[in-house]
Amino acid sequence: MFFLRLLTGVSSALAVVLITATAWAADLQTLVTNLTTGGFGDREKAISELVASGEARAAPILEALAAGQLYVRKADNVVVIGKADGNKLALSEAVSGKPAGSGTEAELDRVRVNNRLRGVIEAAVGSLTLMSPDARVRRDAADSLFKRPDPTALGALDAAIAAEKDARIKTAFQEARAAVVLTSDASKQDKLAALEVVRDKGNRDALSVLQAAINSQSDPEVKAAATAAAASVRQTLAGWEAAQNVWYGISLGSVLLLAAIGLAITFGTMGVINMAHGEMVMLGAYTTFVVQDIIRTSFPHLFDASLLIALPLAFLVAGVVGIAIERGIIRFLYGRPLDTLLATWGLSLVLQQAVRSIFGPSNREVGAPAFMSGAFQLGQLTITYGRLWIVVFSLLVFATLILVLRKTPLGLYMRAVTQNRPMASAMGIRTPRVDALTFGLGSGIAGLAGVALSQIDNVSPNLGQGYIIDSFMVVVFGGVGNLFGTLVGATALGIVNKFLEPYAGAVLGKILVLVFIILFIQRRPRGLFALKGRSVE
Amino acid sequence: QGAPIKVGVLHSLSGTMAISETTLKDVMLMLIEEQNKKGGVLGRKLEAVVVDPASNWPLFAEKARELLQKEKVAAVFGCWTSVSRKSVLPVFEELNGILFYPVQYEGEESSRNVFYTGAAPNQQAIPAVDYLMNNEKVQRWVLAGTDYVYPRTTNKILEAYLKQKGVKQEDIMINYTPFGHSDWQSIVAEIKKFGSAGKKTAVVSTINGDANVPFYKELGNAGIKAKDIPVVAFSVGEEELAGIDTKPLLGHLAAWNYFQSVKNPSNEAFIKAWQTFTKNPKRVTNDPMEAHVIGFNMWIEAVKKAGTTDPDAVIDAMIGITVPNLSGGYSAMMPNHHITKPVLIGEIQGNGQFDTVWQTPGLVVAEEWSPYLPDSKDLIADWRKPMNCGNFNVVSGKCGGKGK
Amino acid sequence: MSMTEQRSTSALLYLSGVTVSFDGFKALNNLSLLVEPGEMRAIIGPNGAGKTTMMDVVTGKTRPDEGEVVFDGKADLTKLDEADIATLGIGRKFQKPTVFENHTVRDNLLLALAGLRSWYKLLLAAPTKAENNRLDEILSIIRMEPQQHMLAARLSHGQKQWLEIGMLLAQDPKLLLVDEPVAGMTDVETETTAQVLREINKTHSVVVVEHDMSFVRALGVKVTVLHEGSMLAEGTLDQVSADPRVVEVYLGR
Amino acid sequence: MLTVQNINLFYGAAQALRSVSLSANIGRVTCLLGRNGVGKTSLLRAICGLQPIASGSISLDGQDVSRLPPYDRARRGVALVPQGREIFPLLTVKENLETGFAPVSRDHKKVPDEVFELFPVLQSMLRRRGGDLSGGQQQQLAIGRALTMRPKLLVLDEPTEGIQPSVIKDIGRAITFLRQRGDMAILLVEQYLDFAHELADDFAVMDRGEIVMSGTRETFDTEAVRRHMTV
Amino acid sequence: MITRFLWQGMGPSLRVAVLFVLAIGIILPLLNQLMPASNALYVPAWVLQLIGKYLCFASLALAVDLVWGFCGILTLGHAAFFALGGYCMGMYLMRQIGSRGQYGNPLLPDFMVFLNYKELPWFWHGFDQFWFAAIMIVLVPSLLALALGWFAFRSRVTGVYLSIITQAMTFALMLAFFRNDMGLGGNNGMTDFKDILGFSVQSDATRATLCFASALVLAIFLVISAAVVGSRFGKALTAVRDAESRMRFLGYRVEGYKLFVFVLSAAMAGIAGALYVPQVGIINPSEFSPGNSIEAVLWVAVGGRGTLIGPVIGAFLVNWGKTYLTGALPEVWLFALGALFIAVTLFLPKGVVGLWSQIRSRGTTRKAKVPA
Ligand SMILES: Nc1ncnc2c1ncn2[C@@H]1O[C@H](COP(=O)(O)OP(=O)(O)OP(=O)(O)O)[C@@H](O)[C@H]1O
Ligand SMILES: Nc1ncnc2c1ncn2[C@@H]1O[C@H](COP(=O)(O)OP(=O)(O)OP(=O)(O)O)[C@@H](O)[C@H]1O
Ligand SMILES: [Mg+2]
Ligand SMILES: [Mg+2]
Repeated sequence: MFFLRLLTGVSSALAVVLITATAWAADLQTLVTNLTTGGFGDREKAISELVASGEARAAPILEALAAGQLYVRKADNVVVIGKADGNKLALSEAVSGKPAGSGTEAELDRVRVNNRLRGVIEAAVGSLTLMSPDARVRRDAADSLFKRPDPTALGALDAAIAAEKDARIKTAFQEARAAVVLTSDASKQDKLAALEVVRDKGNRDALSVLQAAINSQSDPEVKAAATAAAASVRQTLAGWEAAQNVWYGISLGSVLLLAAIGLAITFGTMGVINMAHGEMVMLGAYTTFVVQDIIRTSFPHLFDASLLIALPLAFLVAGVVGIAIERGIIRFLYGRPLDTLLATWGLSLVLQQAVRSIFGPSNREVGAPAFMSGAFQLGQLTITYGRLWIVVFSLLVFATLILVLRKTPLGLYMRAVTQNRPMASAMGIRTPRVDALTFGLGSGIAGLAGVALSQIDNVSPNLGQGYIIDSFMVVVFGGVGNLFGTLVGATALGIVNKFLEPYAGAVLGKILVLVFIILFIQRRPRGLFALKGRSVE
Repeated sequence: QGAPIKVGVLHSLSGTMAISETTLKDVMLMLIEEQNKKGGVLGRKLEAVVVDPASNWPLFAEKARELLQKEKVAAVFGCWTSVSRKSVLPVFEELNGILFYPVQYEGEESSRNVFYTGAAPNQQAIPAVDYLMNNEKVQRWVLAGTDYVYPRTTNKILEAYLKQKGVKQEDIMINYTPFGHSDWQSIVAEIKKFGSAGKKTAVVSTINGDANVPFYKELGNAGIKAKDIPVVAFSVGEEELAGIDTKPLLGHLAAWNYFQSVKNPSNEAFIKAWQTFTKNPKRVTNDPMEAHVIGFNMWIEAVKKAGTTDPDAVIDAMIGITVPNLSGGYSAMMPNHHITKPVLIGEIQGNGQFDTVWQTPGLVVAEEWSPYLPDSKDLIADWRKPMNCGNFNVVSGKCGGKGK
Repeated sequence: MSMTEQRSTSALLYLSGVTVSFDGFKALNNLSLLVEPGEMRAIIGPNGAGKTTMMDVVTGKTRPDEGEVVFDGKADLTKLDEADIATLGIGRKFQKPTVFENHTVRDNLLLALAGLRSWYKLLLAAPTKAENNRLDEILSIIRMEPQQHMLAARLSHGQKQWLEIGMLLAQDPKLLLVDEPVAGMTDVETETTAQVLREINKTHSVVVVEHDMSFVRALGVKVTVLHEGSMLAEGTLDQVSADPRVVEVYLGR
Repeated sequence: MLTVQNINLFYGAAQALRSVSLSANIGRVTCLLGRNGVGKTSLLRAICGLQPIASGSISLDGQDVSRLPPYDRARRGVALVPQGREIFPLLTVKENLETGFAPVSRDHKKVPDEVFELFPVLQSMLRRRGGDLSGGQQQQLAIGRALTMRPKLLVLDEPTEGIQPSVIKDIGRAITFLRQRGDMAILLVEQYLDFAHELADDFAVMDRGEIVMSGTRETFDTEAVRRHMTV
Repeated sequence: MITRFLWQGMGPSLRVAVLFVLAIGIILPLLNQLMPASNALYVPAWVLQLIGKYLCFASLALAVDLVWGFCGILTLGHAAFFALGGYCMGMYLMRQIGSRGQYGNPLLPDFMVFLNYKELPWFWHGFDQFWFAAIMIVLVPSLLALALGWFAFRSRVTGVYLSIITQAMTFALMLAFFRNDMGLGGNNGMTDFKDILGFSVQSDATRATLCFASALVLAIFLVISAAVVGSRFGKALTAVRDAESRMRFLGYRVEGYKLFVFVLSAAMAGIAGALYVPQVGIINPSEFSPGNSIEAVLWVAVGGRGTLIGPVIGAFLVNWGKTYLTGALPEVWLFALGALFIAVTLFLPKGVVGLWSQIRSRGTTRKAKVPA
């Protein structure tokens, strides 16, 4: 039975290809030329003609068109495909696929596409690549057909379903087929069956297909079934939404944590009201930029490792600057914590302006390495890799820091020095060195945060300003001098923020969070994890 | 050869706005230098007086006063954002100065002492929406903006416009975020959700300044592709894109009156001059820069025409002055003190540039008073004599709003 | 039971079953104590016995987990805050001298001086002759006239001790709680302090905590021995010194 | 071990020490006496490097240390039990003791047994925060902490203040023990005359920033001392 | 009684300061009004406006110093009180525009018209009357301070926790005022004022008067502050600053002290803000920005914390520096300002005012050492 279906499927697909190929072969040249003339509307028509031709060359040509790589050579009006090759473009003739030398953008006219055409091409290419030997390509084809169901693809889909061996891709094909059925003039039964398949897929795309079905179907029964299916999908999605909010909260929290954790040392532990903390974060971000810039120009193959290279460097740069600040300014101010506010504010102005003078006032580009781009699904939860890594990274930094402070002699001396500097000195602790190292550590960690934040925010001279207030809030909210407080405080604020945002809107949400902090501090005047005991009085 | 003519440059070089405005200061320095190479104007050299209002609005007013009263400049090129302009406006009116304002804004204003070389909403927002509606068949709209006056007004105008075009209320989502908003996860998710209603959806973004980079980064990461939900932005230009990896953003749109990628000799010359001036072969150009180029050239022409830098004479001479813009046409100063502009829709390319996908067939005249707002639809501005009025009510036939 | 109730009405300070614990550690364990009006009581006990904690409870710094603390037969001190309790007439000298470092010695005393406390009255208060006389008097008792215009920050440890005693005098409370007044004083000063306290006791009730036995002897009053948060013994110094348990945990051999 | 020669010390314009000279030797207890505010603490702080001196010299084992910071002096064997205890309030008792490891070599990074023998409370409170201890417990901790540094010169500023009598006796015994062990010099400030008398090998009495009397145990004249201690 | 109260804090140096401030406030406006523009002594109006602005900032700094320097509350939110006072004044000035706005609506300010308001929001009523606005200028900041202080001081929120609360407050207010829906002009705030008490804000005479008023207000604030800190209350206040809990054990209700000073200072800041707005011609939510509050603290620190003259000097110095440097060194002035802040902390630990006593004490030490 199965074999039979497979056989008929394959043969019918073959037949389609054969028939159309012979009928239209001669016209490929015309079809391709049609692609390059007229407005977007004409181009759309040309695309569907090209697809209908079933030409083997159709897929690469269309893909090149969608990617903006299809050109007309000005010199001889030949349609070519241009792939970047250093500063030039390596050309090949579109119709034959033969190499056609190289050229520059200036010698060529690009064939323009817009988003709508890209969608059309994607769907078209989808139906053409259903039989691709590459499993990823087949999957993508199914996905794009699902998102952009095209009734003409039904035959190809059936053939593909029959030929498919991978169970998961097969399901994807069947879902795509269901979506296609809903847009076609199939029978009521078929449509009702298709609705079930789509409903079982159960994600946002499915909802979108169902909504479209509700809008377009005329048969009341189908319409009702579609409405019911949409409602059920919506219900599942609503359940996931809370989980999604928690995740957003955690990821916002991790950003706050990263930004605040260095401050938890310089301010929380050392008591320096460090207004230049944000600038240390900024230095870390700019270090990342410089590293990437060097890599881009000199070692492009290392790009994916750029952040890993930047991390130790950012730590060093910010740490060394921090040590310089401590030695040059802060050390004269111990015992006068309020004066550190004034000095570090001045310092932050100087650092900002210095960066502005060196790197210019505008944003600098920091790219995402491959492992930090894109997203994956966890159930109906979309988790972006970038955010995931930031969460992981912030926890790592946090854990390391706790270890350093709790388990190493240096950590012990740091705490001793900040609690009673003269006495620590009398105990034989080299206070100047410990002070410098502590401030350097806090600054270095801020630098690390800068590397992470460069992935989600502007790399500009103002970067630090955007985080300084939040950082202070987090440290104080968590309880000054308590690292765990910083962790819990950051996460709590992140989650509260993300639960408020959908209801109150971003602006009001933020205001409410601030009011919440004010009220909370009334309840716990020394933060979330207050230090207790007699010594605190 | 008389004493040099002083030209004020009033752009923030520090603080939050420095990121955008510093470039404009540089452009002004370049233009003045070039003009001096050509021998200045009226046989006198030009001299730039640069001050730093530091992104601080009261300081804008103070510095404007300093420029006009202490430095006695002949004209001022400056401001970015309406609040800075509103802050200096009374000063310019009181001291009868001339201000060239180069940034797109929400309209609803026309002052005798200000020349608006940026776009009014109808020179940017409405054509963009038209494009999406006609070419991308968009049916559902997210109007996302920073919570301040420009986005509010623009969105209000757009909302009225869309409804007039038959879009239903439920197909419009409006969302505002605070300045410098940096965590876009929820909002991007919401956009995605709004977009899964089986209708083609687009985002019209009036998100301002720094907030754009994290927004686009989040869009890219969340996998929202332009072919699924295109975003058209009014405040994202080449400078902003210079800070983002644009590959994931391919196909998202912006509406401006100028793109660096526009191919014509005058633009190419300008880009070349700019990159030489800044000694940076990668330095990009953008729309507000072009506005300053136009404004500056118009002012030079007007001074020549008036034969003096006296403000009253120059203000009168300005109207009707036509200079080439960098998009390949000519822009003219209209009686409402706004200029005519082509509207270009561009798609973001992988190299951080825009590729023009559509362009208005001709030049668009600014509607400083929006026809889509009930209280301003009857108002017009015309600074020619005898009307000489920034808010003339055509119904009552009187100057001054309701004109009672 | 009825016995205690009856006495509670007459006692100036009445602690019953007071327990304070910190993370499970009981600093005070079911402590009961009575101080009669006009009485002076010495409290001794090993380090960590809970003497300072007891004072913390009475002055409102620490809230007991259990137990009653009544002042003057009516005021339930566990419900009041520090300022209320001080206003009722309980003054305290801290174990670690705490004075206002940025004020002169004289101003320290002025701030402690009984009388005006509310902000609006102080705003308009003019210095009176009586007050000045009282300050001079106290300064001479604590022998700090020469230093009266010195900032308190510049005093040595022992001088701060004296200043605190002076502040206590100025405050003129019904009940004085004095925590280790003679720590860091010379033998002669110790005697002087004992005299001063005895003098005060003529008109006030006093509770003194001290480890200096010669000082306690010089006071010549009833002694309570605390140990591990509860009362171990009570009686004259000779009586308690003879108690083998007291010798064991406190006096040593 | 320690030689102090003609040091002068000022707080702003006020002179707290006037040409003070003093020495302390290994295996001996030197006791410094004096009324409140005569400059005893100031002298000890100067020896430890916590207060700069205006002139004069301080030397350890013949080496001039007058300009060295406190931690370098600690590394040369000076340990201080300060007046007012100066415990690190947020460190646990154990950590407080461990701060004493800073100046010692690797194989000595262990709290000496005598600390816990002397002050058994500390053993039972290792995990409690220093700041939560009672006054007397803190004083004991401060002494224990100084011993952890394995000092060659132990400087004690009124170590019996606030300590219960039995422990005072223990401390006295401990000082005797340490003296007899003969590996350190002990400099003790004490107001408690009997205690001082029992322990001191050498003594010095201060008044108004000057040493007004000094000698050995044999010449210790209790009455003369007492006179200096009253006003 | 009141006069005795007012005179009790007046030391000789303060008397000089008050007279000096008054002199500025009288002489400069007079020179502007009486001298012809050609005369060398003529003071142009923009100078008056700058001086007026500095005077308002000095009042704000004094208010900050009162709570920070004398009461130990490091407030990072005083700009909020300043801005609230400013907004009250702004609302009054907006209502004075009447039908001279762009749209010519006699009742609604322009921004309301184009945001489609149909009627005046309730909280705008009354602001057409100066007396009402004047009351609000004092009342609104005071009430906010009272509410915040009441809760915070009773819950014994102190130190950085209190600082952060004040910062959160001003930050929240900033975000709220940025919202167009607040009915207060959103980001654009309020501008284009025409009249104050019937006089054109753009006339030199009005400017001269406003400058004088600012000086007068500062002088009054100086006298009041001196009276407060010079009284026994002031002694108690500094004691609260240094050892709050010890004061409680002496029977002082510390909350009352803090609350009084906090509210007094908020009212002062509000009045300063109200005078500031007509002189600079705009009020907008960025006045609430936390950075502004921090700056006010910096003025105090530069001038000298815990003195009364210090904040005045600090405010003048820093703001004059800003005015001068943003014009003279537009590209690098932040370096100069930043360096100033660092230098003051390092070399003048007690601020500029401390310089004087530093010099003096150096003199005395030298003298003291001579005979020795
Ligand atoms: N906040 C706290 N957390 C943990 N333990 C505490 C705390 N406060 C006090 N303790 C413990 O309670 C016990 C009693 O302390 P208290 O200060 O009352 O003793 P004391 O009798 O005054 O001793 P001393 O004579 O040494 O002054 C001590 O063991 C102390 O360590
Ligand atoms: N930080 C300081 N600033 C100014 N003067 C000080 C300072 N510390 C101490 N003094 C002064 O120096 C003198 C000596 O003080 P010191 O603390 O050395 O006395 P002491 O002998 O230890 O007294 P006590 O027995 O009370 O501890 C005192 O008169 C004191 O006023
Ligand atoms: Mg005690
Ligand atoms: Mg001493």
